Amino acid sequence: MQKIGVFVCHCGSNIAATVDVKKVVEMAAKEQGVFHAEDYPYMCSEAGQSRIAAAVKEKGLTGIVVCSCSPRMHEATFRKAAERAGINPYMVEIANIREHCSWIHKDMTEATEKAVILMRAAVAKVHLNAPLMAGESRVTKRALVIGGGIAGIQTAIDIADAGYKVDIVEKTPSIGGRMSQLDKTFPTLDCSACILTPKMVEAASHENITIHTWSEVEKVSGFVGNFTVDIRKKARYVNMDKCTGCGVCQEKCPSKKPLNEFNRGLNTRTAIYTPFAQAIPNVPVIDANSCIKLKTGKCGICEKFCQVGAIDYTQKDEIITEQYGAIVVATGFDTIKLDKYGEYAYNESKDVITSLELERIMNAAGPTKGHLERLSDGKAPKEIVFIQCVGSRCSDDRGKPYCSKICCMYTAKHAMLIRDKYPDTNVTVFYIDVRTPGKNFDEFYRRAVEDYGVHYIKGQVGKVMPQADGSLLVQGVDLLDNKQILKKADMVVLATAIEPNPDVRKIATMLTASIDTNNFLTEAHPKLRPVESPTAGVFLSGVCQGPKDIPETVAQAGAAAVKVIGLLAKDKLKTNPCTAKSDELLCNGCSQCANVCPYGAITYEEKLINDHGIRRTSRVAVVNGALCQGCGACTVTCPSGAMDLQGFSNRQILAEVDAICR
Amino acid sequence: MSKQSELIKEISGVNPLKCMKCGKCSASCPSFNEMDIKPHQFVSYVQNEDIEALTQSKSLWKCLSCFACVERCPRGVKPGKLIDAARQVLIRQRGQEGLTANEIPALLDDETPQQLLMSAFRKYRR
Amino acid sequence: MQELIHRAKSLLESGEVSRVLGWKKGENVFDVEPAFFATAEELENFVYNGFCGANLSKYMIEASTWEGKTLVFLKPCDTYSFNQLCKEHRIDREKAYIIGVGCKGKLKAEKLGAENILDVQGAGYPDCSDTLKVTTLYGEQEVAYKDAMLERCHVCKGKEHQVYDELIGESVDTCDADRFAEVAKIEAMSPEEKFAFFQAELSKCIRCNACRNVCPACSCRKCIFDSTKFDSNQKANTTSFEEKMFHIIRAFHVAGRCTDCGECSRVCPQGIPLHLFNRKFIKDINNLYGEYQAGVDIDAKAPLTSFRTDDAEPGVGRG
Amino acid sequence: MPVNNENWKPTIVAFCCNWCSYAGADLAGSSRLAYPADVKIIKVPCSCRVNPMFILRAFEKGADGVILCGCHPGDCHYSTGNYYARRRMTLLFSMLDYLGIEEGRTRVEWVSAAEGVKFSETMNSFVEKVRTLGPSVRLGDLRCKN
Repeated sequence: MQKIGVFVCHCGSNIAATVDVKKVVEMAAKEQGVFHAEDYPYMCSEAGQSRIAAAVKEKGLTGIVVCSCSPRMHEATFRKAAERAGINPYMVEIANIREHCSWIHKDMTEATEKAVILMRAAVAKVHLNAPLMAGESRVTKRALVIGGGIAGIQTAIDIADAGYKVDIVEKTPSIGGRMSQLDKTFPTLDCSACILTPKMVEAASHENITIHTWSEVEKVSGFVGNFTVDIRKKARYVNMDKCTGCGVCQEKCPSKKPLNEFNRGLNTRTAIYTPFAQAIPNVPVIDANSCIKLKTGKCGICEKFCQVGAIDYTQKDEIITEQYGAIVVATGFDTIKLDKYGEYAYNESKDVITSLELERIMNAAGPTKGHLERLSDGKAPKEIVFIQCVGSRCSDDRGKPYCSKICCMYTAKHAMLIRDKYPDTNVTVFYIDVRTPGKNFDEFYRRAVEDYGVHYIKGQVGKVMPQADGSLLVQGVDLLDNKQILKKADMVVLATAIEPNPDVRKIATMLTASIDTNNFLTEAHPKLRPVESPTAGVFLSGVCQGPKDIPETVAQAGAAAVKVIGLLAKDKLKTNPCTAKSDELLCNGCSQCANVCPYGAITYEEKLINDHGIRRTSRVAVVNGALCQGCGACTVTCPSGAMDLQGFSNRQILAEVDAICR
Repeated sequence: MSKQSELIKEISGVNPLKCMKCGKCSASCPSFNEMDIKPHQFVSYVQNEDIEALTQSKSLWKCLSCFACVERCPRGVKPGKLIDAARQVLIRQRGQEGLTANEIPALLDDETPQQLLMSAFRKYRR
Repeated sequence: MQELIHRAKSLLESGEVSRVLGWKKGENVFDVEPAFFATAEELENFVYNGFCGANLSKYMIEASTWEGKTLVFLKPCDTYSFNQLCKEHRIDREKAYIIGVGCKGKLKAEKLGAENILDVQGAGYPDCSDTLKVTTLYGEQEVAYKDAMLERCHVCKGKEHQVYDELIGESVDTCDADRFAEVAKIEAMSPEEKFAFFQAELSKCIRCNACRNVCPACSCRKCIFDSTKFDSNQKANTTSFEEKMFHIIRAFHVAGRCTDCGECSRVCPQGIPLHLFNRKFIKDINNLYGEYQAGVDIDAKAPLTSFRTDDAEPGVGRG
Repeated sequence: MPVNNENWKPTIVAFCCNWCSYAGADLAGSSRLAYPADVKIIKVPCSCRVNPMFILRAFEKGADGVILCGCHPGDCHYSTGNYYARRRMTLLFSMLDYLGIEEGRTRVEWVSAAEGVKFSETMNSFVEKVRTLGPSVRLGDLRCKN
């Protein structure tokens, strides 16, 4: 039999204005097992909490009901108060008489009646509460960063600098990500490689950082502090220890057909390749789909020319298993496919390109060695049209409903750079809105217009028509002039919407992290916990969470690192004690519960059971309390009721039901 | 007046509030230069409940119903449908009956743009 | 039948099996009951005829805990239950030697006027005939075999055994009705009619628990209605709702696991068509989540412990 | 059994998952979006925690309507819980319909933590529906009521 104390909070007038708190106290005192009932203006205050402690001491209370605001607000507060008063924190239940009562009802009688019922339900539940002990789990002091772009690199460096081991898993042959593909960065116009490469080197040479390139996360199990991750290290066919990165193999490779992914397929590469000159590690990989030796068994030229004998055609994919305490997702983005936008003639003309492709064309290491050329005939374009919002801000299934955020600024950058380097080239930008919130952003855009003479037209392009003479006829509208425009152009650049890397879905599923309808990872709270995933121990860095430019990405990467460091700094974590528990006397061993457990927390044992004196060996379910997150899916599949959830037991919930319906 | 704009919304199934004023409709329109009220302006006429001006406009009869704007509108506003609905409102006002399928062949001549015929098929296919 | 006894005796003698699970003669020809036979002598009482409706699978739960193998005779429809129990780790397949016996449909004594029967000819296996000669206190009568069959045999799942070590005898697929016709008929009723129908049926329930005790899916060590876990332990009914609760929950607990063996309806002393609950769930599962027959594939995912992201929403399809 | 009594107050039990719908209800509260006081919320960790037994028990003890709210499919905090809940409730509700229980006394609604408006609207429409149905007789113990 519990001795229960009921504490009713006024919350100033938030509750007391609509609920007759005195009446609630009066009714509470009449409930069976209630030995103490009082009200107080602010139960959550220091003074309010000490009243609870005093009552516990004086009346020897074993259970507490607080009628106050939502448990999401102050349950933790009152549990701590109970603990200080010497009661198990899980002997506290909250009756939510503010959010669920006083704030939504106007009639005092009605609201008071409801508050009394909510109080009764909480009292009924506390009668069946049992003290629960939070378990402890060890924290593995190592973090995993998925994705080796600027977000992943920055997060890794920050974590490593704090003294913790970090592994980066990158699926391409080199770290660097999208930023390594960029030529210049806005709004300062400094060269992307010049600021990124030192970071890459820093990461690679950091004693606490291990980089797995050409690798993918295969499987994730475990929970916050104790993740076990299988990483597939894809066969590189090059021995990383022996290779000196001299590059002879790439010069000699006769297979020159495959499209160069790093240059967005604008030119080709060899079958053995490093994606770009500053790649880290500077060790090539062999693309098994185009390697003649691997496909036909004949060739072997790279092996012949490699002076250190680093080529190894017999390499196989390797799975390594590592333990981590925290996981950071930094999987970045890609541009959307333009197949559904026939009107822009992207698939018809080589001179209609995406901005990321232009980025490669402008880059000295790109397919045109940095010369602005038409890909169709190599001529210098004299008339360039930029089209904004291609696939962004689109409510149909062709594009994305969100603003890709970076396009306005990089288009201003591109336009400015072109006008600067090729003053005789005309640049026209069709835009819907120019969005420049950011430090020095609007100034930058205005410079493009005022100092560089970039022609901005408010309006959209309806159609791009490739002409027989190789030019492109652009049909657009100038909304301010209210005129339709037909413009001959040599090149059209599409500010293509960005989308999360398609692999993120797979990764999110493995991590049980939630993603939104656009495949962006969801934050634990959109404002207050923007770098954490709702899944404990999983953190978000960079564009995988939402469109961002470089400075924002780096800022978020640092923030994610701080959260990881905060987690790894702990030796042990308290586990949620509201876990499932199986009654082995009742368990049939039927395995239904294990089939629905999302955490693999249920296993089966052949156990010697003493059933009221009768000994038998039976197959019974056993719950791993550290893995169980307490969803309760198992409890409902269990026909015998052997599986129950602590803190939300069948009898507790039924008691609440009874109290409400009586 | 407002009743008419409601009618247009109902017939067209279009929510003008979704328009973000990008102008892609006008950029796509093959009859743009013939029109006094441009396709992107249709939305604001309906929003401002100035249906009178809309039904009096030349544009109403210059629209080919090629539906380029309907297809390309990134917000699903479909100005072409609005124009179409305005026509219907007018026709209903005048109490005219529509053509029957049998009457059409006799009315065809070389002047009628092919596009118009195609779009009519597109529009009324079931 | 002699062939079955003969085979059982030789398996016992060779020591391959330690006991035999089969059917035993009762006082009357129709009073057949499940029994274990430990010796060749005991097997003299073994019987296999048209009244051997009882599904022996459930007895294998206990037999699985004993030393040695048990020879069990299973009709085609019983093997589904056997498989389902294997799937749920309740039966050890290795502990069973299964002889799949032929079946031509099983009889419902009530359909012959059970109280007065003295003898029934033509129900013996394998020579059972299309017409039964029934001797009652009041003389002889002839009844078509089909007319005396259990309801479940009219919706027979087929003559194939799902699992066996050897087969003896031929089976006949006796299906001559739509399995879901009764359910569909009720579904087509108005809510008032439905309620009246079930109210009338369930009012007959005396909570004897025969349905639960015979059901191979209701194999819990301790039924939820006997335990304190839900404050639902068995007692005299205090509310008129309790039978409803019992039967809904029972059906829900076996949903996706029930093989539709029909034992519940066969044994109900009050004649409540309990299979209508289970079959409703089976029909819904088939319609909503794809055809699923419990007890066919041991490795198949059960409908209630799996999902699809595009499953129907609850209540969709309501008026 | 519809009643004409304007003052009749139904008893409604709402099971809300902790992560989405309970938070949605909190948001409805902090946004002052009213819904009838007849609705009493029971917090469960996940919609998949709700045993059909709870729902039947509520009716047995005199509830007139029971509603279950959880995260939207795909957004479950435990990633899959609501998918199981969806199948369970689909079958249970279908069975209740089959037994002639008035549809409308049971409902499942997916309400996210951001959908305070939806929570309030859902409760308003559910209570309205139950009010038109009147006291639950078919699924209740008659003796519990006066």
